[in-house]
Amino acid sequence: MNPPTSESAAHLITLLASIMLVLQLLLVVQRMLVANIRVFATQSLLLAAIAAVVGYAYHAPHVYVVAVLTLAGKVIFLPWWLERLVRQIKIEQEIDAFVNVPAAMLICGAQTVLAYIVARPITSLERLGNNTLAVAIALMLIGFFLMINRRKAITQVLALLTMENGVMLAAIALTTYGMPLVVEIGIFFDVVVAVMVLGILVFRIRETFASMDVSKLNELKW
Amino acid sequence: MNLDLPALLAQTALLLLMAPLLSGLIKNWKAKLQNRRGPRIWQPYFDVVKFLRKDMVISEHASWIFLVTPYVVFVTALSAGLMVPMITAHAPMSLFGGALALVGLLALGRFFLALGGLDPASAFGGMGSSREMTLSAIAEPAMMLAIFTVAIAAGSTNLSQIVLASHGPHWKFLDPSHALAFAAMFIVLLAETGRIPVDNPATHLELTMIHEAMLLEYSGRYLALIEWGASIKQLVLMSLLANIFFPVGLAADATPAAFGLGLLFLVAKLVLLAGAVVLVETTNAKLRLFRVPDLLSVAFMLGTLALVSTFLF
Amino acid sequence: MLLISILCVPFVVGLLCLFARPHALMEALNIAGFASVLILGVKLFKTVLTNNGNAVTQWNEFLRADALSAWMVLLIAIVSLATSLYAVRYFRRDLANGTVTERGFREYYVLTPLFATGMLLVVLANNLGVMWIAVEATALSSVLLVALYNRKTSLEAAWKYVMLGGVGLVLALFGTIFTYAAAIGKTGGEMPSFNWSRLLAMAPQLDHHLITLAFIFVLVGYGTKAGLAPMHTWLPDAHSEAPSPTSAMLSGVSLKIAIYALVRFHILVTACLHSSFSSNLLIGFGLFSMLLAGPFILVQQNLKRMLAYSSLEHVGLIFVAVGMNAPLTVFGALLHMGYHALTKPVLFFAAGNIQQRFHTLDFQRIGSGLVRTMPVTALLLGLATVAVSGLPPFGLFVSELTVLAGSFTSNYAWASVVILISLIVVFCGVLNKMAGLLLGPSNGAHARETISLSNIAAMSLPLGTLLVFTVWLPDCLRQLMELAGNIIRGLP
Amino acid sequence: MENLPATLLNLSLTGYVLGAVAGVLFLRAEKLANIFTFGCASMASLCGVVSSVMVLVTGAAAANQSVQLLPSLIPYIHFTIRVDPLSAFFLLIVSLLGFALSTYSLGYAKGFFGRKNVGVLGAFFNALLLATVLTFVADNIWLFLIAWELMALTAYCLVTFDHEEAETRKAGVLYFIMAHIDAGCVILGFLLLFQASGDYSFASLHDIGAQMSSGKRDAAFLLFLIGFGIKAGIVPLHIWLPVAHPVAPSNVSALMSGVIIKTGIYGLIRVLFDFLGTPPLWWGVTMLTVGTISAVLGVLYALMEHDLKRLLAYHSIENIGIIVMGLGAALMFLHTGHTVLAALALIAGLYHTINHASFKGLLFLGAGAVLHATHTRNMEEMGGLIKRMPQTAFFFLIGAVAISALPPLNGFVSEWLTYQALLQGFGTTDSLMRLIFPLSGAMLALTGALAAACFVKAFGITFLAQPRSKQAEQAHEVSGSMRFGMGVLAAACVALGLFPTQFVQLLDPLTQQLTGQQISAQLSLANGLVLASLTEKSGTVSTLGISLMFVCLLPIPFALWLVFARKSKTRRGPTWDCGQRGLTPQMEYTATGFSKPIRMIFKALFRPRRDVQREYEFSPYFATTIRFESHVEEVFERRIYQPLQILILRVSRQIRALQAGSIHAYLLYIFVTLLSLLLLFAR
Repeated sequence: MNPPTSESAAHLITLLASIMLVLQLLLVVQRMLVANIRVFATQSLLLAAIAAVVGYAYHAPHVYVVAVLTLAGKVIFLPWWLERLVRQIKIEQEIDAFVNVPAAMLICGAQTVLAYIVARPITSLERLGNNTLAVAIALMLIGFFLMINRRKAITQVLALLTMENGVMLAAIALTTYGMPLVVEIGIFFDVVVAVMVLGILVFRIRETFASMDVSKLNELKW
Repeated sequence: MNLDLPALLAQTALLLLMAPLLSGLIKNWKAKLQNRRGPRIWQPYFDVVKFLRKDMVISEHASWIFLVTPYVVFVTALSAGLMVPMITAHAPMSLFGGALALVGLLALGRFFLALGGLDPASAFGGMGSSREMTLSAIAEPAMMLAIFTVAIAAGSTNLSQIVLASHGPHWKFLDPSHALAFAAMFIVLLAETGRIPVDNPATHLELTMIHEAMLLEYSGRYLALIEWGASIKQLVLMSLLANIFFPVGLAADATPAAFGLGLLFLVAKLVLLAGAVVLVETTNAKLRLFRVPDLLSVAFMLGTLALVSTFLF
Repeated sequence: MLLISILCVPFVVGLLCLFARPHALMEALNIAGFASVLILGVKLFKTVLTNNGNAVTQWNEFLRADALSAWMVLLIAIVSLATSLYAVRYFRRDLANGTVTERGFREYYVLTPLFATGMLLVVLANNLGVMWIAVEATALSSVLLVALYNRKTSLEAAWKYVMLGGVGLVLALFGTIFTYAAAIGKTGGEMPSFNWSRLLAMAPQLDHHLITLAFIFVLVGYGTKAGLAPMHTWLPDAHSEAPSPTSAMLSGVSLKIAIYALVRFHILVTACLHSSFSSNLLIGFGLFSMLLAGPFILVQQNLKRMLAYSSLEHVGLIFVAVGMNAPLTVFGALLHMGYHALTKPVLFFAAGNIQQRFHTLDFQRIGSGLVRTMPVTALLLGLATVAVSGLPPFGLFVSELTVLAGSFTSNYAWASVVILISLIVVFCGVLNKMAGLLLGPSNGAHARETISLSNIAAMSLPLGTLLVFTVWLPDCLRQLMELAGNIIRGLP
Repeated sequence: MENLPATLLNLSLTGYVLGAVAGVLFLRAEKLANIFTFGCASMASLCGVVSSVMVLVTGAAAANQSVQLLPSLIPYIHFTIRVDPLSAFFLLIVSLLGFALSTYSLGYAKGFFGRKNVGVLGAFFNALLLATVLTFVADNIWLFLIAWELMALTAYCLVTFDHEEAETRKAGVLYFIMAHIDAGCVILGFLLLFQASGDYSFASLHDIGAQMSSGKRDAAFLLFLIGFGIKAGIVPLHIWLPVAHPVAPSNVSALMSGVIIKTGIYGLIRVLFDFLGTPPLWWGVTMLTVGTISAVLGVLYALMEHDLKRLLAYHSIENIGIIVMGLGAALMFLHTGHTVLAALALIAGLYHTINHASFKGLLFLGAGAVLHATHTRNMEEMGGLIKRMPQTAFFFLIGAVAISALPPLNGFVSEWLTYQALLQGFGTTDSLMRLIFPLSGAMLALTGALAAACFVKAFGITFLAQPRSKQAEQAHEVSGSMRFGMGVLAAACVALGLFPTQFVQLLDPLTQQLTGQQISAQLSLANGLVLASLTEKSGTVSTLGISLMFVCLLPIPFALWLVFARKSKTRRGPTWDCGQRGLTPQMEYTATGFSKPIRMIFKALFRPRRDVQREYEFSPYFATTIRFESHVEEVFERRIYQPLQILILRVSRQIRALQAGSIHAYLLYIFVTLLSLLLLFAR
């Protein structure tokens, strides 16, 4: 049986999850690249915290592993690596979006509502916190939207990573224990490798196109 | 099957001998109506004999098709004639073919005639062939419809059977379908025999010739055969019209008296028809070539109406 | 041991190539590696058959091979082998031209075995999470292959491939987690297994809402990898810009791996929901893919892009066939997977020859009359075109007709009309383009092609296999496919 | 010996395979390839002729069983064949024509030596014959469809044999696309039947229509009509036919026009009479109407052609129309339960089928010989060939007379039977529908007369008068094997024309199979001399009798000559030239000029457009050069197919905009898909 839900842990998790969502919205608004990376790092930190809380509250030691991995990978390594990349390729700091901020906010709001609608029938299955699952789905959807809305390659990578955060949050929220450890570790390394591959590509694109604007990648069509 | 050899011979002779007479009669009457004296009724016989005696010039471009054509025209017209009941209801060759074979045989003659027109490399011949084939093609459906009307009523395509069936109690000329079919057939007759308003048999003006244009290179006995064949064809079609639609007086039994009576009736009917043709020819002007289809489409409509009316009544 | 060795052989080959110096050694390693995978694959398939259809498992069911997996292993092996044969000549020539750098050359020979390893792991892994990881691994290894030429366009293609693929995979991961979550609390307190076989065994107890949600995410996610419209947009770019051997792998098997993953979920969902929810979705997306492929092929200007769209159409057909869930359609789908895997590489190989000769893939710039300038390539390309258009004497005719016939035994007879229409439209486009390419006067200036024996062998091997298996389908293969079909249809 | 027909058939199939293999083996040795491929084909088809005749004569219960040709591929795919009377009849057609064509090809293919690969031609020729034979004898859906598609494929390869010409490639593409559409329809139709029967064998499909809902039955009928109709070339599905047939090598054109399009007829008969059960009235009416329209439009378009092979191709449409008329009438009779009449109409259709195969094959071979000799298909550049190629001309004339339905040749006989069926149909029903019989009969008459006009033109312009070009002037008679091939078909035309009653006996097992009636005895009178339409009273004809009559009447003109004209002299002179200085070929009537009256009469259909350009120095009446162009609109191509093609391409280009290269748009597609799925299903 599941261990009894600790009230305060649940509240804490909900709070942390909500902050993750807020940070996600901040990402949508934020136009500075480095700042974006740091917001992402913070968000990942919150994720690690949630994992730690879960591990503590539910006596699931191996969730600590997830927390540590997240901390090492998504809070420290990837942001560092991405910032280095940003410095290396000397990208302009401005990022132009397709949709202006108010409209983007509206869309994000709608997505959050949708996420709640989708998550509602299954909230009963959540092991912790209210609406953590909804937040996870919202994170994923907004991350997706972010990806569509931004022109710079590196922001798209970042958006992908926030989606990944959403997935991890869902994994923790839904399954309590997280998934089998092999899978967790595998997923983690895959993500890291993915980002590095992306980085290589970003670098090459920057070299070849003298720009980071992916909307200029439109030679292949039909 | 028993071949009635005397009847066969008699009808062949009748066809051969009567055909020029009919042509002569029409020419003569036409002249009379136009206030001319005109040629004698017997003139076509003399023409044929004269042509037969004459020397021939054959185009150096012509091939064997040109030489074969007169025979084909002559023989097909004659064979077609043997399928049509003339004096008795039993045509000698009726077993070998009925209305459809008759149409086919005439078409075969025309096919070769048109080829013969093209053969000597003259522009006139080509023109004549082209027009002849066109007009006959659009006359064909009307003719078929008219034939179908009577064939359906008789339940046979065999001309003798059609005539016999019309002897029966159900037949009456006043039947609208018969009247309409007759009208259609009459128009087709004008077209098929090259009469005004479709073609002018007397013209040799380049632009108006149809039938004559094809014959332009023929001379001597070949011309004789073709002309004779043409007049046989005319006789065949007219007796067809006469006997299918007015099957009166056909010899019922094989007595000389009945035959005589039959012959008399045939001649009378042909004379009447010839009169009608002459009347039409005299009172109308020749149509422009591209007007002819209008006339033939009238014939086609008449044929259709005839069919519809068999259905209605 | 068998399963592990199947996985290890290509993996080790990849690692060895990292350190091997001589070109010939790398090539030989690749060929030998894939040849042994093929042999092992045949062995696996025999084992599965002798096991009476029971799955071969290893490492406490971590690796599991049932008939479906065995079938996929065979496909992967044969396509990889043909590709490695073809690659020899291709990359030597590229290297001589300077089209590809020494580093790129090595990259290819290292990454391709890893790519294959990933695909093999997908089909052999029992754990759905591991399966996801493996799919991700195939994506990552192939991205660099797509970008191998380092041209502007190939970078663009790689970027689109990795971004769209990445998004797809995140969604697929979401779905995978939901699937796992659906099992929690149904196992009586134990931690539920993430193994597909276990999940299937307890399928009816799984949470319906979560499974529905999971399938949606998995469908969009793996559907992106499988090239289901409208998530297929990366496909023509990646397939056309990759080096031809990679295109062949991508089109020949990589797509089918994603199909495989999706089908595993489809089996689970159907077993759980007892409804045609997933079937309907598969059919809907499959038909849409088929219909969408047509217009693009009709007005296509690039040879390899046309081939890619043709793959889109075939993927759609496979999905529709699986979705219809009748014995014949599923059998036809498996058959189709096999035949298509044997056909597409040949087309891409031929396209590779053409590209190396004319340095373009644009139909207009290649011109016409390939039968004169490149007779051997043209002949093989022509035969493969006939095959891919679904005409006898090649197998795709049989498989397509099987699917169509099967649709009339299911409730989806109407779908066959759509299938036929799209097949005809695609055929019109392919025929028009190919006739213009192959036939006609040649523009003279070119000398006759020089073509090596290995090139011919690489191209005739799949085509010959296809022809052999069309006129003679061994009983054992048929049994294997029937077993696999039963698995897909959720029968014991 | 009981299974001799089956053995012979197997021998024949093997022969075709060997021929195809020989073609591949001797790719580099054209002389060997020529001899072996076409030699094999002629031997094989000879076996086919014997086999099919044996089946038809003996009624051959022995041959009427399924035979496994090869081991089956997958449990449900069997390669079984069965030669029932219907198959045997079509086998006879393909083998007869195949024999004539193969011998013809022995000479014809020499024209390709050094230019094209004869091995390829021979291999595909054999493969096409093989596929066609398999189509006719297939005993289950799978084998039929495989053969059907193989036939389309090999025919495509043969059509594009001369692929250096852009016209040929275009024609090939059009042909193959239409063939593919047709295969699609046929597949769907068969699968509808399969759905009802649950089995693929033809035996299980017999009368399956009775177990189908009427909606599905009608759908199947329409699918088959479109599918087989495309193959047969009925209007308005014919557009590929006049394009594809002419560009193929002439032996292939003959095969395609003579046999391949008959596979459509075979399919229609097989499906409508064997599978679909008693038809509703509108099936027959539709078939009859479609047939009539095809016949009339086919011949009208043929008249407008001055490309000899295109002209012949259009005539194929016409003749297919006539065949379909017979089938349509038969269907209507089956509906009303008049099985005897149905048998009559069916015989008319079948008779015309074999007739068309023989005379159209003959005409295409003649055209091929002309092409061989003059290297042009344009009639305006021919003329005078009768003196240079007398035998070819003679054979062509036989074909021309036969196709124009003139007595006493075979075209006349089958059209006569069609007329009879139509006429007797009038009495079978009281509904207004019966008017369709005489009206289509009238249209048949129009068709026949126009066909005569067309062949006066075709023969006259091609063979008669002065040569219009250098090539025509230098033409020479073709080789012996080519003349032999034509001779065989000409003999077939004459034989089928003169001995209809004997031939009709062969059809007895066939009508027994399809309508349950044997009527050859009713059709024969006077020991087979006379062909009667069921009874003596309802109409008789005797082509043999007519020919005898010709012979008997011929003495009359000779007698006249003896009596009157023995002294008259004959001399050759120039044609009358109106006093000009000699006729030149330019003054002859052209093919275009010949058909002008018809073009004008039917201008509502043709919408002729002409374009005259004069160049002159002083006054337009003294032109130095005149350029005259005349076009005829192909109504279906211009009004249906072209707009459709343009529309499809335009829509395709618009759809293409979906993939315009923007990764954001691509992401959006996925996003929208995900959102809509979530909204739809995950609430």
